[in-house]
Amino acid sequence: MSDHLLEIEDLVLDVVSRSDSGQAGPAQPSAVGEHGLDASSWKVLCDLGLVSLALPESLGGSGGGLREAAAVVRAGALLPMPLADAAMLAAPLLAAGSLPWPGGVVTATIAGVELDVRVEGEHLCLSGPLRRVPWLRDSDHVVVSVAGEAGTGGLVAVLASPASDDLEQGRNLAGEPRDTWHLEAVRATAWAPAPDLGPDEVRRLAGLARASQIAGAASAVLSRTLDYTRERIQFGRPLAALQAVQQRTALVAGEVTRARVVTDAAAAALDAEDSRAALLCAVAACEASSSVREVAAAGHQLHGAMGWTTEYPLGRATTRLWSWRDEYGDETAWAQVVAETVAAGPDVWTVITGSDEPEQEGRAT
Amino acid sequence: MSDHLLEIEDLVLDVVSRSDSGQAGPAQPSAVGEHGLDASSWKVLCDLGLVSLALPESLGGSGGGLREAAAVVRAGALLPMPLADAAMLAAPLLAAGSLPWPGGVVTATIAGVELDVRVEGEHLCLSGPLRRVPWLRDSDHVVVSVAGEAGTGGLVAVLASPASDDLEQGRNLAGEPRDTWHLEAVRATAWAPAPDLGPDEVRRLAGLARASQIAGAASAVLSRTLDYTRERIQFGRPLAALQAVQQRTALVAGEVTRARVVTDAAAAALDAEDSRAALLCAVAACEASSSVREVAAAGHQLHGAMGWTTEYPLGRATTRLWSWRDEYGDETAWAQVVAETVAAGPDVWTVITGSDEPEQEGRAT
Amino acid sequence: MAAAGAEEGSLRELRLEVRSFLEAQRRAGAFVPAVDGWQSGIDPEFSRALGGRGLVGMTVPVEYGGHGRTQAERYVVLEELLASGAPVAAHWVADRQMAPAILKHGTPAQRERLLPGIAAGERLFAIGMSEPDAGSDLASIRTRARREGGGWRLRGTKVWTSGAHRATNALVLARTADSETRHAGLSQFVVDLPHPDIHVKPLHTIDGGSHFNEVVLDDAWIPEAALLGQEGAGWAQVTAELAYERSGPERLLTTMPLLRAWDAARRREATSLGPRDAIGPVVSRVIALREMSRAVAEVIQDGGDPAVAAAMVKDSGTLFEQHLVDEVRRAVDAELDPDAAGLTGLLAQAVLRAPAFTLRGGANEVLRSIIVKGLR
Amino acid sequence: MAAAGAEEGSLRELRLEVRSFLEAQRRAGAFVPAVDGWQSGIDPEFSRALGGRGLVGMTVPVEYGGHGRTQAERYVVLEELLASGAPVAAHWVADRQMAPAILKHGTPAQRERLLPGIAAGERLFAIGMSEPDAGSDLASIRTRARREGGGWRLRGTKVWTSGAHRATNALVLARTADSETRHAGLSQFVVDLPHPDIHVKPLHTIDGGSHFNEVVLDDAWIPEAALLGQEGAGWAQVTAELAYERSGPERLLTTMPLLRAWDAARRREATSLGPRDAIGPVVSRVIALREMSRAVAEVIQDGGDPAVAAAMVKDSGTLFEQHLVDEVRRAVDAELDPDAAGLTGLLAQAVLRAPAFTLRGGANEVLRSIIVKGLR
Repeated sequence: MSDHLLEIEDLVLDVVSRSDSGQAGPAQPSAVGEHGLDASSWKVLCDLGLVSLALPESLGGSGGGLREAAAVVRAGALLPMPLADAAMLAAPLLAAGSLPWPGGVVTATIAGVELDVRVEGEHLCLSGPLRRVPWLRDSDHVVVSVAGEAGTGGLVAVLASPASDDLEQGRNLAGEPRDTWHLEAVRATAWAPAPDLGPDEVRRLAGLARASQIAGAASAVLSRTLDYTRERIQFGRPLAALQAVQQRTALVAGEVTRARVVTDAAAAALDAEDSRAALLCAVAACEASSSVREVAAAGHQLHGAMGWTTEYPLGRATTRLWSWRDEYGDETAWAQVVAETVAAGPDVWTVITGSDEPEQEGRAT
Repeated sequence: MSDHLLEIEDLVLDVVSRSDSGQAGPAQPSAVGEHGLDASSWKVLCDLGLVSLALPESLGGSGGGLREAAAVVRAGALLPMPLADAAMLAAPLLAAGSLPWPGGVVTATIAGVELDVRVEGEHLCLSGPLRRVPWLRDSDHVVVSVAGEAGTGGLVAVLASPASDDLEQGRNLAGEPRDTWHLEAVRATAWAPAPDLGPDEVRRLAGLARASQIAGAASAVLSRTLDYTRERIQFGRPLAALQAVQQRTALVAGEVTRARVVTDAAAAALDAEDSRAALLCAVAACEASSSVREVAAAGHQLHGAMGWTTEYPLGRATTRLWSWRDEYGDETAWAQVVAETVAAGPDVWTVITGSDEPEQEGRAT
Repeated sequence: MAAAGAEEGSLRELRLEVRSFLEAQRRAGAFVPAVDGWQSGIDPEFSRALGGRGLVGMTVPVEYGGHGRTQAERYVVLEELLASGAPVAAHWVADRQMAPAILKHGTPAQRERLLPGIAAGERLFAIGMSEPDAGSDLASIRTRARREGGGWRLRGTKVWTSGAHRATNALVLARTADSETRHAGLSQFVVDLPHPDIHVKPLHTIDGGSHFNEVVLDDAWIPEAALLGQEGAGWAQVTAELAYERSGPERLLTTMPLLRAWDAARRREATSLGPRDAIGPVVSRVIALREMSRAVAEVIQDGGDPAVAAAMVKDSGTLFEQHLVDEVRRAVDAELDPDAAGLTGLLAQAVLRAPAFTLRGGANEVLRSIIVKGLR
Repeated sequence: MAAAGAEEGSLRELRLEVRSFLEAQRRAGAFVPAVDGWQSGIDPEFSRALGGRGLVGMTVPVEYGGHGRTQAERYVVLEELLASGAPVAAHWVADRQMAPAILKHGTPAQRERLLPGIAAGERLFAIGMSEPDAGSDLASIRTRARREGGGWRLRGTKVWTSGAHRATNALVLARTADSETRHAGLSQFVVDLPHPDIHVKPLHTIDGGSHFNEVVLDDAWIPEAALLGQEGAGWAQVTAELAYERSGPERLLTTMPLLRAWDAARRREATSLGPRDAIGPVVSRVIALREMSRAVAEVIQDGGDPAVAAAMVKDSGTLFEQHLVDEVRRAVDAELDPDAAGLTGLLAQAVLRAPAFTLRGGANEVLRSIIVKGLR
C-alpha cells in the first residue's frame, strides 16, 4: 500500500477514534436495533474532503480517485453513515454526469426497472419505488442512477430526500437503514445524462463500494480478535498462545489481506481506465463477499459467547459483513460475472493475465 | 456396530495382519506401479466364507448379508484383490440370477451400452468391450451385469477370464489393475435373467462397494496418522501433542466415522429391503467419496514429506481413496441422485426421515 | 447399531401423529417456525401443551409423572419438534438433562418434587455453569457454596445462563471445598427461582434476542435439600450430563426449518434442478449425520459411554447446521431482511444465530480435544 | 503497491514473446505440459535453451553473465513458464534463491565462478536443508562441518533434497559450532557435485517420480572457498532465503496447466456455463492471489521485509493450488487414469502431486505461526 493511501487511512482512523459510533465505540443497545447517523463525524470527513474524493474539484469534490476513496471507505467502514454510498457511488455518478456535489449527507442508489422517469421540459420527473436505499431517512440528498435503454448509458439524478413520514423504513442485519421511497412525480434537484456509464459499470462501482466496506470491517474483526485473544486468559494462558487459535487467526489474516489487496487493485484499475478494471471489480466483489464467511465465523468462534452479545462490539462488524456480502450481488453472482468474462475471452490464462494473444489460436493440451 | 460385525472385522484383520500386502505391509516399489494379487489371502478369506457372504448357502455362498459383506470389505480394504467387487457386487448379482459361486478369484463389472449380448440356443454370446474391469488379469471369473431394455431387469453372466494377452492392461492411481477386454463372440460359462435387478440397483451396489472400501481405507489413514503423530518427535514433543495436529486429527475421525456409519446403514437397509435403501446407498456413496478429500489431505499434511514416499505405506491408502471416490460415480453424481430423490418426494423432511405424510399437503412457511 | 432404515410401524405412527399435531398448531397460529427454537423459543404455554400430550418427560417413569417410553420414541418426537421450528426452549433443558440427572442422582424427595413438573412441561431449568472468567474452562469456576443454617449460601456470578429470566429452577455448579486438583470440591444445587437474592440480568445478543443471562448469586440461601447428588462430585456429574447434552438431534437439526422453507420455496417456484443441485450434498450430509446421532442414542440406551461419539456428533452436526445456512443463502438471491416473513426472514434469523451453534455445549475446539484423546 | 491492472507495453511484449516461444516449443514436442513442472520437471536441455534466450538469471548483473533486468520482468517470465507447464526444475532453484544468495553473501570469486553458469541455465542446485529427524524444525539439524586441511569435512544426512541425483551443486546447511541457542553455529556451504564422498539415494514418491533424494555426506572434504557468507550466520541467511522461496508465483500457479487444459476442454466441448459455473470462483481466486503475490514481489523489489506477506501468499496460494485440482476433478466426469493423455492424465498427475504443495518450503501450519506472530 503506498504512503499516501496510508496517510488517508490515518486521517479517517483519527476521526473514527474520536467518534462514539465508530470502530472503537461503546456498547450499542442492539446490533439489529436502530442506529443514528453520526452527523458530526460525517461533517469532519466532508470538511477534510474525504467523502468526495472521486469527484473533480471543479464540481465541488476533492479531486482524488476511487483508489483514495476506497481507502477512506475501508478505514471508516464501521462508521454509521452512507460513506461508501457517497464516496464510491454518488461521487463517480455525479462525475459521470458532470453534476456538482449536492452537500449535506449524501447517499446513492440504483433505480430498478419499476422506476418511471420522464423529462418534462428542463425537469426530470420520477415516479415509482426506490427500494432499500441506504440511510435514506438520515440523508439530505440521494444520487440515483437510472439505466438507459438496452445497456446504453443512462442518466444521473439528484433528489432531495423526502420527509421521514414518506418512507417505508427498513434495515439490514446490522440495523443500518435500508429505506424504501415510493415516489410520486418527484422532481430531481439536478440531473444529467451519463452516456459513458452503462448499468454494468454502475453495478460494478456499487459492488466495489461494498467490497471495500467488507475489507475494512474484516480488518476490524481481525484487530478485535487479536486484541481479545491476546488479553483473554483461559486454562492459565492467553488464548492467543493456543496453537488452534493461532492457526485460525492466520487464516483470517489471509482472507483480510486478500480482500484489501484486491479492492485496492480494482479501484486503481478503474482510476487508470485499465482494460482489466471490469474483471478486477468483479473479482474484488467476489473475493470480499466470500471472505465474510470465514472472517465472521472465526471472529465469533475465537471470541466465544462474549462476541455474540451486543455489549461487545464484534457484532457491529460481523452483522455488517453478513449484510454487505449480499448487497449488490453475493459472491456467487460476481463469480458468474468472472466466468462469463472467461468464456468471452480467448482462453483462461489470457483473461487472468489481461494480455491479448498475438493470434487467436486454440490451445490444446 | 453390533458384536457379530466386529467379530467378522476381526477375522479379516487377522488375515490382513498375516499378509505381506495388506494394511501393515512393507514398502512397495511404487504406489502407481504394479501389484500382484495376494492369492494366499484371497484363499484364506474364501475358505473362511468371507468373500461370498451375500450369496445363499444353496448357491455356494455363506449366507450372510450385504451388511456382513460390507464389514469384510472395510476391514480388508487395502488387500490387493477384487474383494469388494466379489463380495458386494458379484455375490448379489449371482444371487439375483440364482447362479452359483464360480470359485477362484472372482471380479465383477457393469457392461456398458457398447456390449452386444445375444442368446444363441442355451448359450449367451457377448461381443464388445468390457472397460476397466478391476483385477481382470488376475481373476478366474468375471461376473457381468447387463442392463435390460428401458430400465427393466437385465441379466447376469459369468465369464471365464481371458488370457492376459487378450487384455488391454490399465490401472488406477493406486496401480490396481483396471483392464479392458474386447470380447469377440465370447460364451458365458453361466448366465441367467435377473428380473428384479434394474441398472439403478446394480449401480447402487457398485457405489456402496466402493464406499465401503473408502470407509475402510479412510480408517486405515486415521490409524496410521495417529500412530505416526504419536511417535514422531518434533520441536521436542510428539506431533500429537500439538493442538493444531489434534484439531485436524479429530476432524478426520469425524469423516471416518461418518463414512463407516453410513455404509453400514445402507448395507443394512439393503438387507432389510427397506424403502430407504436406495437413498441410503446414494448417501453412503456421496459421503464416502466426499470424505476422501479431507482424510487424504490431512493424512499427508500430518505425515509431512514422509507420507508422500512409497517407502511409507500411507500412499497405499490415499492413492486408493483418490481412485475409488470417482469409480462408479463421484460425490457430485451421487449428490445429484439424492437431489432427485428429494424432488420426487413430497417434501424434504419426509424424504430425510423416510416417512410418508398422512396426506399430501403442501408445506408453507 | 440396529439395522438403520425406515422406522418400524409404531415409531412411524408416533412420528406422523406428532407431525400432524405440530402442523395443526402452526396453522392455528400457535407458533411461527423459527430456527433454533430449542434455545431461542421460550413459550411456556406451548411447552405445557406438549406436556399435556405426553410429549415431555417421555422416558421418565410413570410413577414420577412421566410416560415410561423408549429413548427411540423420545428421539422421534424431538426430531419432529426441531424440524417444525416450534418454540420448545421452555422445557428443552429440563427434559434433556435435568430429568435424567435427577433420576440418577436425586433423592426420592427431589424426584417427587421435581419430575412431575418437568414431565408436565412446566419447569424451565436454567443451567448455571459458565462464569465470566471461566469460558470453556469449567474447572476454574469461583462461585462458592458454604454451609449455613442447615442449608447453603451461594455467592458468585454465572453467565450465558439460558432462560434464567423466566426459569422456575436453576442448576448451579459451585465450589463446596478447596482442593488441590481443580476438578474436585465442586457440587451441584437445584435452586428454586425466583429467589430474593438471585439477580438475573439479561444479555442482549446480536440476533435481537436476550436468551442468555448473567445471574448474580448474592449470598442466596438455599436449603440442604437443594444439593443434587454427592457433595464434591459435581464435576463427574456435569461431565456425564454433557454427553446427554451433546448427543441429541438438536446438534444437527437446529436449522432444519430453514431447509424445509427452502425446499418449499423451490417447489412453489419449480426451481429447476440443474446438474449440480445444491440441495443434494446438504440432504446427503444431514441423513448421514442423523445415522451417526442415532447410533449414539443407541449407545446411551444400551448404557455405554457415548462421550467421544457424542462430541463427534456435535462437532460435525453443528458445523453442518452453519453450513446449511450458507448454502441456502448462496442459493437464494435476496438481501437478508430481519423483518421479512418466510424464507428471507428465516435466513436472516439463521445467519444471526449461527455463531452460537459451535460455541454452546462446549466450543467445537474443546470437543475435538475430547475426540482425539478418546481415539483408540 | 503500484496501480494494478494490465501491464505496461514492454512487460506485455515480453510476456507475449515468452508465451509464443513456449507454445512453439510445445508444438515442436520439446515438452508435454505438466503440473508442478518447476519441481518435478528436470530437463537440463530445456533449461539451457531458456538460458540461451536470456530467460534465466534475468536480474543477475550483466558482469556475472546475467541480464540486469527488473524483478517485474522476471516475474512475468516465471508466470509464463509455470502456466505453460514447461519442465523448468533444472534451473528453478538456482535462479530463485541461489543467484540472490550468492550475490548477497558470496565472495567475488564465488560470484564469478557460479553466477554465469546459473544464468546460462546450466547449474542445477540441490538444497540440503531438511534432515531425517528434523522435519520443519531446521534448528535441530545435526550435519556437522569441521575444519580440516584448509577446508571443511561434512558429515551427516540430508533428506527431501530435490534434484540431487542430477545436481551440479548442493547448498548444505551444517553445524560449524556448538551453541547454547540452537539457531547459532550454523553455516552454509556450496558443494560441487558429484563428489566421491557424497552419496545420493533417490526417494520414490507416490506420483511415480523420484524428485527427492536422501543425501549422505560421508566425511566429504570441501575447500574453504565453499563456505557461503559468514561462518555461523547460516540461520539468518536461510531465513532470508525462505522469503524468496515462498513469495514467488510458483506458490499459486503450480496447477495452472490443469486449469488451462480444463478451459480448453470446455471450449472444445462447448460446455454450457450453467448458473453457477465452477470456473468462476476458481479464476476469481487466482486473480486475487496473483495481486497478493505481485504486491509481495514489489516489497522485495523495494527492499522491504516480505517474510509475513510471503508466508501468507504461500499459505493461501498452495491451498488454492490443491483446491483447483479438486474443483476440476469434480467438474470432469472421468476415472483418473495415470496413463491417459490430456486432461484426465494431467488431473491424475495433479492429484498425486498435490499433497506436496502444502508441505514443501515450510508446512503451511508453520507458515501460519509465522503469520500470526507478525501481525501488528
